[in-house]
Amino acid sequence: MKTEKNRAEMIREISGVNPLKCMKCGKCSASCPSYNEMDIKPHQFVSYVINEDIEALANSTSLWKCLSCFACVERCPRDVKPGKLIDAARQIVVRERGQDYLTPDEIPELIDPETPQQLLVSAFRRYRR
Amino acid sequence: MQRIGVFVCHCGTNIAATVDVKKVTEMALHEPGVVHAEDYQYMCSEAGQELIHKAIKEKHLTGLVVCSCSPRMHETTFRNAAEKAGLNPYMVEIANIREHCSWIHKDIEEATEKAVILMRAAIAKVNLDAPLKPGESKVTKRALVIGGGIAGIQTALDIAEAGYPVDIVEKTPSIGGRMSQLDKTFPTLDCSSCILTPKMGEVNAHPNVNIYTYSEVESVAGFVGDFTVEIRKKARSVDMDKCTGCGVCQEKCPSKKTPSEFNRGLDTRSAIYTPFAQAVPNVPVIDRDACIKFKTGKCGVCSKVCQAGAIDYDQVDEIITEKYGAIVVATGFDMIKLDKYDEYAYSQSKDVITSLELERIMNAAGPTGGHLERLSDGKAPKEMVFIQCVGSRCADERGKSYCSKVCCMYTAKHAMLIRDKYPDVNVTVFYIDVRTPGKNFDEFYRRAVEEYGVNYIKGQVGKVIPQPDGKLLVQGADLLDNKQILKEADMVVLAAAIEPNPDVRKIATMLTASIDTNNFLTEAHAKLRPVESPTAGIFLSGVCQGPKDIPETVSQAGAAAVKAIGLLAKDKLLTNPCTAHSDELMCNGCSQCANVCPYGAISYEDKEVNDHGVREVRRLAVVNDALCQGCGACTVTCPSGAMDLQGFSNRQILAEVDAICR
Amino acid sequence: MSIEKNEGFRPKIVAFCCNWCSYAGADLAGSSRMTYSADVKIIRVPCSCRVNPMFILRAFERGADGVIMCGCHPGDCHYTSGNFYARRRMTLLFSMLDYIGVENGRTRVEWVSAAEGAKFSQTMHEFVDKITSLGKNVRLEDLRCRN
Amino acid sequence: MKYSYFPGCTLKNKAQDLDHYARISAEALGFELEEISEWQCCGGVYPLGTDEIATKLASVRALNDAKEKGQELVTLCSACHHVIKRVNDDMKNVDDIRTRANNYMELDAPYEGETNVLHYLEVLRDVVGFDELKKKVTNPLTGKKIGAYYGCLLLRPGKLMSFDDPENPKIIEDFIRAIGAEPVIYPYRNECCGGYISLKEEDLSKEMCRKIEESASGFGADMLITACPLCMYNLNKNNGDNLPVYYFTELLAEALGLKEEVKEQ
Repeated sequence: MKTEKNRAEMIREISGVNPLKCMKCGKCSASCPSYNEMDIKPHQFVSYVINEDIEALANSTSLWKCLSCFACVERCPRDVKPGKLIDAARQIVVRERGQDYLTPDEIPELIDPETPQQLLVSAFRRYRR
Repeated sequence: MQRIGVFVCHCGTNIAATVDVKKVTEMALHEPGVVHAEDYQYMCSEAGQELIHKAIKEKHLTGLVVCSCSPRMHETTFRNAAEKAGLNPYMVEIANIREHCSWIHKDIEEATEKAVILMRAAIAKVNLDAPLKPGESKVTKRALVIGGGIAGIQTALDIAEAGYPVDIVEKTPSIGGRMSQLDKTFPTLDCSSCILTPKMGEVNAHPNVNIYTYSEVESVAGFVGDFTVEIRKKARSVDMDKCTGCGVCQEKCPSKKTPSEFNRGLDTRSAIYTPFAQAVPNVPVIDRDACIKFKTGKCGVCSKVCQAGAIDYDQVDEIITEKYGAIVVATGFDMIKLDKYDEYAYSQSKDVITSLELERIMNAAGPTGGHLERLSDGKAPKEMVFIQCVGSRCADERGKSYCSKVCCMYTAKHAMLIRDKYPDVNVTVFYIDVRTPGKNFDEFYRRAVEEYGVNYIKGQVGKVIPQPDGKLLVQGADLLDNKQILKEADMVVLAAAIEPNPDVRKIATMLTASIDTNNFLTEAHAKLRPVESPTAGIFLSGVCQGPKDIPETVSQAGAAAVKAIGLLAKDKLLTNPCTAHSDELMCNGCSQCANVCPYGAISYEDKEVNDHGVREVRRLAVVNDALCQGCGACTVTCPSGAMDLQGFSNRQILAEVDAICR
Repeated sequence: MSIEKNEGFRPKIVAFCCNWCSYAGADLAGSSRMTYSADVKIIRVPCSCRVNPMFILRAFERGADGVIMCGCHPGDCHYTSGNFYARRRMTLLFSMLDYIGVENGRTRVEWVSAAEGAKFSQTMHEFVDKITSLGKNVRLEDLRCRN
Repeated sequence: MKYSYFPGCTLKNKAQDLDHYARISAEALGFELEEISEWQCCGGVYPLGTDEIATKLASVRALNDAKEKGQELVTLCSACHHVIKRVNDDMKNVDDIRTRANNYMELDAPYEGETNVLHYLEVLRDVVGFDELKKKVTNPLTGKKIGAYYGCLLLRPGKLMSFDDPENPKIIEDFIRAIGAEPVIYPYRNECCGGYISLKEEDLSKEMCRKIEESASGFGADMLITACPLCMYNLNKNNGDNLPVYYFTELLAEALGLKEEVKEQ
């Protein structure tokens, strides 16, 4: 089992983000379209990584609510871009446990005749190893 | 052979904590020419200098090496100490073992080793030092102030009061600058015009002050005490002597569609215009790009209505050449352009404005007559939202890395004024931090919250969303309540970052004054010489040096004036003796050196030389010490090696290279 | 990777800094405590245009592993145009260094203003890394001095 | 002018007609889309992780194919464009990714980001020109009030995509003008529709679509157009018939008088 320190370092490495650059302005959370669905808010991701509390991030629903819309990435004035941290945390979870948020068995119930291939492809890319 | 003394400073623990100063001192004694070495806690102190004095006298030293802080810090101190003891001040070299060694290295062994090497290089250089004598140059007793805002006005007034003539060069048609655009000032809520216009009048009337408005500095030559400046006085198309300032021409001018610079483009002005009613001088200019007469040849209404006959369509730009002893830069600031921040919908809604635009809206002489209203439909707002730090404190290329410093306070001011005048208007401020370091500043901000009920929310705004009904939806974060907020607003005010006047880069280049990555002029020392440029004779006043509010600007303007007065009060200046010098026997008169000299300091003379018994007349390079600034460009370009720089000679630098690579 | 190979190797690096911008930038790096390798030793010159190519050759002759020259940003020279001369001279010199056996990477020109302490430190970091990866330099010899 | 063309999964299957519209319009406008042989799916999502290599290889293959043909690479779907353009940037500027991807690919010559990636709209704007397009329109959509829906992938990150101003774009509005209709500018045009999560978080994405629809209708739009098949699906699914969403190539073909032709085929 990796220590929290290892995992925090991994998040920093995978994301390429230096969370210490954050000035806590909250523009990420102000921009996030899924804000209300998230238990840990985009701006909080930064301090969770700084404080190496990765287990909480790993269990957070926010990982699956993030839309990858890059609004926070575009608008962050400090080059922190929390979207990248969220993506890295999601990677860690998916890689570590193979804990898949989506399984093939679920698919038939979720789709309709019009569902574009793109949606399935991207869902698999995002949600499982 | 020199007799060299080496003095190693501990600088308290600044050096001694990382560099083994005892070892450095001991190593010094093994170096050629060194006859004395000692260390002391603070070499720059009175007691430290006394040690140097004593050693020079007792050991008959001919050269000194001081291992201490940067020469930019204390070289002069130690040179003066040497001079007092009867040693030529140019026989002193500094080994920088603080900024370049102890402060940046952690390992004592490594740092000590490096300190020894730096000391060796300095010793090698002193061994080849020769006494130098500075020359003298004259001081033109006139100062130039570039920029006619509050900084320039104050500096000019202070210099003029001390009895020296001053010229102000102002680019726009009137002095007054940004302060003239403000409505009220924090933290006392003084009316800006009420305190500025008397100063504008005073400086205009002062017998020692000469104001060139609608003018720009064209070129600068020379150096401290003796600058030659060309000023372009742009064609005003109005005779300043004849014009009475009655204003009829502006009323009758048929071209009224140009956005008013003074009102930040919120309304329009005529082609012939004064920027504002209290303009100094109260003489309009014709904007030739907007004037129908200049564009089509037909019109001439202003000329017809001018009873004084002051309109002159044939005026041309005039170049004035003047000499100055000192130059003060007071070029001020502007707000950044917001085109990269359209998440705030600045270009998509007329009701999203900048703070400076709000100043104009709040001002009785502004586009709405001082009435707070939405620019889209003229309706009175009920909900106002202020957004802080728009483009300030940014790590990306969209904005500025620094804090603009004035926004927190002026936003508190705006919020308070609005709540005071329109109690039914709710005011919300989205902030990241509220910064109020200044006399009565925090009290002022607290009043906005406690007495005026301004709603401060900690968190930035993500997006301003214009609504079909004309309202604005502000989507922001409340970090303390951990909520995302959607707030409906009638107007949104953006505290856009301030940036140095874009012209300052051009001016700094002309003045050879250094400028930082944000285009602020660099001061000679951040703490101890904050109003001087590293370039001698150039002084800094106001926001051109860094963000400042009005009281700070006025204090700095006064300080810059005092520094300029101190210079103008001297009859002679000592020149830098580290000038180039040509060896007559080696020079072949090829003119390469004169081609690269930026000061025109090198000329050629036919001179008789005695070359190993052969007497002949040769064409030789001669350096004018008064003009040479000692850059050394000529020394490298000289193909025969005749040209060398005193104080930084070829042999000296090679000796340093050798000492470092040893 | 090659840096690891040369572990333990301490290069000799000479830095020429102009008095007005880059030396002041180095001072700022110092007062801001922005560390860089002790292998860098700075020589102060009034202007980058004072740096004679001869100085750089001499450094390589005496065993330097890398030489870097820093000046004011183009257009910001205290002497108006000195750094332009320096830039041209160094371009010419560097183009010939390869021919005499000194790799291109052992020399560098960088513009550092008085306000760029961080850039100075960063530049020195990079340069030291580069030289360390290149390893020890061959020492130039002046053939005239040979028997 | 001949371009390498990367159609992507959706336009090749569920939304084939949109791909046909694009090709036939291209022909009418004087450029040709040559489909990359054996292209592989881009993955639909750009892998942000700096250590993700395998997931970027499909894009590298397409990019290298275009490079070998000496052509620029044109994409139609926003997601493909986003992924391929960003992978290309990695290959150009990120040493580590470039080295590792090339080690894996074992190409004849390493791929170093040489290919220029263009979106179909960029070809219309920068190569054909909207003025030129306007001249070729035979069936202008006069009187239609159309809102451009950009979504997130085309615009962000702004610096990297360098497609248009990410907060105040105008390329689709210009396109709408060129085909004779009237653009409706509304603030939610660059807000996310939640397409990526619509499989598992249907309610959330529904709410986001509602906001977009409300904003666009509020400002007077009769319909929306988009460049992303996923956005189109998601918005249509959630909007119902109130505000139909079309793919931009369909309206392009219609304006050029080619739509019926395609239908007949």
